[in-house]
Amino acid sequence: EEALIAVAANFTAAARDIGAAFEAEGGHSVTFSFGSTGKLYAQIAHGAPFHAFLAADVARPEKAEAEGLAVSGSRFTYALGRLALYSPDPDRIGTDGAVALAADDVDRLAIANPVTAPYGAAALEVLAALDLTDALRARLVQGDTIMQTHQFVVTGNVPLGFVALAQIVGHTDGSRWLVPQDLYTPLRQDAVLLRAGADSVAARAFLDFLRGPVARDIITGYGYGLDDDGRG
Amino acid sequence: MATVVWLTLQLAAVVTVVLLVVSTPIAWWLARSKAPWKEVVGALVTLPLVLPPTVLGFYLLVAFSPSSPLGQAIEGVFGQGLPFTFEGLVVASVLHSLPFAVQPIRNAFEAIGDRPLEVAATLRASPWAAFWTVAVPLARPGFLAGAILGFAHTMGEFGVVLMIGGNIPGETKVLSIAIYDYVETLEWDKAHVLAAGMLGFSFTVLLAMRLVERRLGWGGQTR
Amino acid sequence: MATVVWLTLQLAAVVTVVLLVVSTPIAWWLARSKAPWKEVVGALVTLPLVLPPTVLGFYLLVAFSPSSPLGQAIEGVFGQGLPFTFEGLVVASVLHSLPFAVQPIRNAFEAIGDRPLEVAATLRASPWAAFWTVAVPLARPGFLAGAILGFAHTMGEFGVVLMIGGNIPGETKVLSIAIYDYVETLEWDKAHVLAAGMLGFSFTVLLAMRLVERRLGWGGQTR
Amino acid sequence: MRGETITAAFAGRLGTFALDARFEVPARGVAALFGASGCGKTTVLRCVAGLTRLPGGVLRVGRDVWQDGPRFRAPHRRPVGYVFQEASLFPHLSVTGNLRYGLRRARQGDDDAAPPVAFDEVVDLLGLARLLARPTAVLSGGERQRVAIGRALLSQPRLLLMDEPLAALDRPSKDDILPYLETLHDALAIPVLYVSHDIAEVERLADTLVLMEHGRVRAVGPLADLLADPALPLVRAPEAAEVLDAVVIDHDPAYGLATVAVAGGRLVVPAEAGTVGTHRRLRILASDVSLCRSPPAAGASSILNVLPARITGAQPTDGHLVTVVLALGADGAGAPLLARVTRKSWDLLGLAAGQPIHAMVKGVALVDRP
Amino acid sequence: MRGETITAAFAGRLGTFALDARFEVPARGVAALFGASGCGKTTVLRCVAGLTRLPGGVLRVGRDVWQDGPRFRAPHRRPVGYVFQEASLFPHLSVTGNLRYGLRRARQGDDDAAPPVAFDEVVDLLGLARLLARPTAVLSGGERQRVAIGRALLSQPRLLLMDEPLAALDRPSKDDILPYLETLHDALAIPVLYVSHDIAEVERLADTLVLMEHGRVRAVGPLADLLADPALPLVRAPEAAEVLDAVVIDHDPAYGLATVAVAGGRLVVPAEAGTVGTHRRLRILASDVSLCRSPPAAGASSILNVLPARITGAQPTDGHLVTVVLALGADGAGAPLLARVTRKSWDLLGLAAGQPIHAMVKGVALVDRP
Ligand SMILES: Nc1ncnc2c1ncn2[C@@H]1O[C@H](COP(=O)(O)OP(=O)(O)OP(=O)(O)O)[C@@H](O)[C@H]1O
Ligand SMILES: Nc1ncnc2c1ncn2[C@@H]1O[C@H](COP(=O)(O)OP(=O)(O)OP(=O)(O)O)[C@@H](O)[C@H]1O
Ligand code: MOO
Ligand SMILES: [Mg+2]
Ligand SMILES: [Mg+2]
Repeated sequence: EEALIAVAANFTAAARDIGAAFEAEGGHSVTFSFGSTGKLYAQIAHGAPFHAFLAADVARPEKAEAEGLAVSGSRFTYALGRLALYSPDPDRIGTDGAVALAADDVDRLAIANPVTAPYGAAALEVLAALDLTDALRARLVQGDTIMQTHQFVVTGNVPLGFVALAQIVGHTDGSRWLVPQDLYTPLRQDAVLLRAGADSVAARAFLDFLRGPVARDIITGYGYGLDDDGRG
Repeated sequence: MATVVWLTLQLAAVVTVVLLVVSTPIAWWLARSKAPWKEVVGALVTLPLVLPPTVLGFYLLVAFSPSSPLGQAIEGVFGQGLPFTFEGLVVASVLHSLPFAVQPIRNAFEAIGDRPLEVAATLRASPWAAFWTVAVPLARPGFLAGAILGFAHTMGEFGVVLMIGGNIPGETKVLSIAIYDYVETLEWDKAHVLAAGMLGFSFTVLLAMRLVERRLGWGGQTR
Repeated sequence: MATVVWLTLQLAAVVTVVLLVVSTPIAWWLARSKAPWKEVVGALVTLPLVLPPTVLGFYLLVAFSPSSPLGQAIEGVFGQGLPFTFEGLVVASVLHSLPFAVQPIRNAFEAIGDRPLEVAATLRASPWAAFWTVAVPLARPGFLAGAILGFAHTMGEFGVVLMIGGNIPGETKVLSIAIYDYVETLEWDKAHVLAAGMLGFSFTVLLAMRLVERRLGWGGQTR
Repeated sequence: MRGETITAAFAGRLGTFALDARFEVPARGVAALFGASGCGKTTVLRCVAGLTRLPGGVLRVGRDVWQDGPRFRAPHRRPVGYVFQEASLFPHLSVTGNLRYGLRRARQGDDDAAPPVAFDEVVDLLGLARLLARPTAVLSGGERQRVAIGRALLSQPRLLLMDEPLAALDRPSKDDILPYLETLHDALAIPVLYVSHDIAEVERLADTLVLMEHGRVRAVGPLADLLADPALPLVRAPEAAEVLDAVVIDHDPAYGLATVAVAGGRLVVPAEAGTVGTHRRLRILASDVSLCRSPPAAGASSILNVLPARITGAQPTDGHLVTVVLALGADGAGAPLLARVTRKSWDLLGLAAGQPIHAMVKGVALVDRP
Repeated sequence: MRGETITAAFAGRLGTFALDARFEVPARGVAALFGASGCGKTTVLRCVAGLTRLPGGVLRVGRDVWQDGPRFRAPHRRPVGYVFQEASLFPHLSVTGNLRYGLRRARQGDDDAAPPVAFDEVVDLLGLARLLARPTAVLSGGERQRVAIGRALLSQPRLLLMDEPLAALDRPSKDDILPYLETLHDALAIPVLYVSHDIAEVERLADTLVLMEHGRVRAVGPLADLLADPALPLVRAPEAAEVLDAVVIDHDPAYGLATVAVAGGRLVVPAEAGTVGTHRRLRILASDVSLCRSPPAAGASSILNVLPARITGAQPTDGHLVTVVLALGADGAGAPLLARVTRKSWDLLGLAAGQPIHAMVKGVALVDRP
């Protein structure tokens, strides 16, 4: 049996690995549809045939549950996003990212669109916590997704940017600062079983697998945190 | 990946054909009608282009969703809804690319003028026959331009497709989305390869369209 | 929101104008040249349309980045780079919408035929003068179609704009992105209002373009 | 359609041009529309073909009503063959494609019968054989026009509308095509509405003349009557002429000369053999007719035709010329004839209306074909 | 450009058509290109205007080289006025716009001097006044053609190329326009290359004839010489005629008749007053000339002109006619003249080459304007 899972774009790479491991276990296959959380939600609300939804935030799975689009009680946090400050320049960021942020030559700073992307909102919280909001507001460049934000930085168009740790975890180039978790609200990413998947054995099996140890290794391997007090 | 490529080709081909079929009567009416409000229709036909593709896709999604009257009607007639199906992609892409085909075809019809159709009428061709034997052949450059723009736009645009199609591999995941995914997941090498392949292929198709048209063409202008 | 609307209008207007200016010589060359490889150029000009807008935006970002030779050259000449500036938006949008203008203008130039230009030459008009006094006025329907498509597409398309512009409020954040944001954040009511406003405005502009053209027009066909 | 007529009444405005053309011509033979540039000839043809629709217009062709009040037969249902003033070939079709376009449709009606106007015959007559495969864009002006004529003929029309069809043609081509048009309307009984600025062409071809002026019909009637009507401007034209109906009564094969009888006299004219007993059309230019009081002695002049006649009227022309209207026969009961003489001769010879006179006719020719 | 010439040599292929036209004509007066449809006349004009470029072509106009080997003067640098075979008006401009298009550019050169061809004059002559504001789409065929002529004239050309400019015009319009064209080339010394299928037009206007056949020049020379050349097909044409240079030596105001002298004789022709001493062109149709052994008694005929001549040749024409080439004067030393008689008359009168004869000329006319 086949499970059709809608996955927030930032989780693309991890989801592929998890899917491969899940299928290797035998029994079921899984197909992913990647997109931004907002787009996926709009589709789910209008009859998309997805069995489960791996969002990039808590709000939309919650809303799906509340509106009867999802099987109530199936929601859980599958990953915690980790924010990182990144520069392709190996020397730009030292041990304290705040110093790099306060430097005079930061003519631009890339963040994700705080309205649509949770990572963007988190980045703003960090700036506020470091008291750099006023200094940097005029220099912010917004990527629509956290992926675009990353591209702004790696293509050299922007010297510094707040990206997801998942995006740079495998790379050793440039310099980075893992933003302390106390500077922003945790980036909970919730998954939920959708109404269309209520009777899908494969979808339930995949969600179970997602909570299992193999998947958790993969998730942490991509730099995500785990919700230790989660219901998983 | 093979299915993605195949799906993309199917989509581009089907959309281009449907686009020409749908645009032709609209363009003809816009070119020939004397109705004072025809420009209103002309502007309306262009509007799908004004909305951001994702937004257009969103509204199509709303319109076609099983809970909407239109969606229910479609499901009643065809036994399945449009969203998240290949047919849905075709409908949405056609709608979105409509102005690209209607404009050049309309212009081509207008450029013909009245005379060839008058001649056809005096030679006993019904309006229907004159349309097929005179207007359409003479408007060929317009059809070509419409086909070129429609094809290229369908290859590349994925906002609408992503929204209405749901990016489901083997069913609605097309090449443009695949490249996009690779770019987004930093697999740039793969993105480059795919993009180059897509450009190369499209280039070949576009060039072939032109050259075939030239071959068929009636060789140049009046002296 | 006012700045977003204003920026969008500016962008659409500037892009439409620049598009016509840039497309005209290309379309003219494609229409008139006898070079056998001109269709290669014709197909190349269409290619920007084939890439997904975001992907095209990504490649433009790479090409214009301060670390690329092109980006350095631009920065050297103009004192600033293109990405994340209004100018950058214009360049990217023009590039992306180029085929929409080139195709209809080229078709219109081709539809003129040789005769009017020959007549102009025998009346002592230099090729340059003939171009302006004969070819351009006679190709007006093509310019109109190009302007309509270019304008509408610039209003709506934001993949490229988003990528090269960085969505900076007051500088590169346009209406289409705003609507998109509302859709993504489930603020559908606001999206509806904005979309309706944008459609209404664009409808008015598109209709006005047509009607103005009609007014200027030379009223109908030869008998 | 013997005895039937084409009745037309078109009135209305086109921009600043006011048309008010009413005429009735036999639905047989050639009716020529003649008049100055811009007088509305093309507009009338377009109305007849149904391409221009003036409300309130009336058009009856034989027993068929093509337009009357709300009735309006669509252009493609009118079996006309229209040769437009500009050739208007289909640019996307070859010469063959253009020629066959109407033929194909005409055949659809009755596909077993061979069409009365055959493809090969038309191609041959119009000299189109070596042009057939060409695109129309490279044709010369005359070639284009011949293709347009062929296309109209091949559509098997039951009414031909021809708007200066021979204007771009050289004389030999005209001389080939004109007789063929005559055959068409004689043998196939296809009536023709024919626009031409060339009065010689009209005199050769037309049976009926519709004289137009500023959007109105100034006069309509049999060609011979209008040509000799002193009230009309035709008699004052430099190339004024009269046409006469002649019966061939004898033929001299040695010299290729026929003796023909017209009302009020006999003439000797060059003619083909084997036409004795047939009706032919003679055209005699006013400038080819001189007058003398008594006939010259036989054998003294190369002028073979000297006819007694009576002067019925005269029109001063151009200040120093006089166009004299004659009636043939010593009694003046025969056909009309025009003579153009200088005012000096008029005075020298002491000519006046009512007088008997001899018309010396130089350069008379049969203008139709046997 | 007195004494200068236009030298042209164009050879090459256009599709299946092979052009090899070489000719030299005076760079003054009117040179007519005459020949059957499709013989290459339009192609030659296009080569002269520079619109068609045949490699290896040569074109010299007076002292200027317009084409020779690698030298090729661009079309817009050639001061030609081209009236195309199809009117080819600019559809986006009104009639005024079309007329002023070339005028504006011609003026740019020397803007203080009034242009030799004035706007109002041309508008007046061509009867365009009430058309000025119209879009060109609604013009009639003749109106279109007149606008095209006006447009070409107003571009102040130094060489006029006219491709059947009068084909769509009625006779009165032609009669208005032709004299004006004569003024142009006389007064302004603008040479004209003129294509026409109407030999009468050519005989009236042309000084030089370029006779074309199948893409080649069959003969080129002064009009009068070629018209009477028995080796050329012109003498056999139904409307064969000769033109003569005449000096007006007397004028009778009472009858509006002038006595003119041609080489070898005198004629009386209708003419305007006040032209004594001027050179005029006479055109005499072969069919207007009859022959007699002895002149008729004075006062017995309306024919005013009887001239002694000698038969220099004869061409059987059409089986039963003979075109007789005469030389005027009792000694046969004067200008050539053509007479068309039936073979019967030829035999009856016992005519033969070398014989003295009297030519009775009916219908002679001055074809140029004073
Ligand atoms: N739609 C129109 N609007 C304004 N004027 C028009 C229109 N159609 C025709 N005319 C005018 O009507 C007059 C008659 O035109 P028409 O073409 O019938 O003339 P015609 O007799 O065929 O002349 P020609 O011999 O020059 O072809 C012309 O003066 C023309 O300009
Ligand atoms: N580009 C071309 N390709 C093939 N044939 C051509 C081309 N151009 C001209 N011709 C042919 O060359 C011949 C001469 O054409 P042209 O137009 O010079 O004739 P013309 O003497 O002006 O005839 P008309 O009196 O009919 O206008 C025609 O048979 C024409 O079809
Ligand atoms: O993964 Mo997201 O929803 O594109 O930030
Ligand atoms: Mg007309
Ligand atoms: Mg020609």
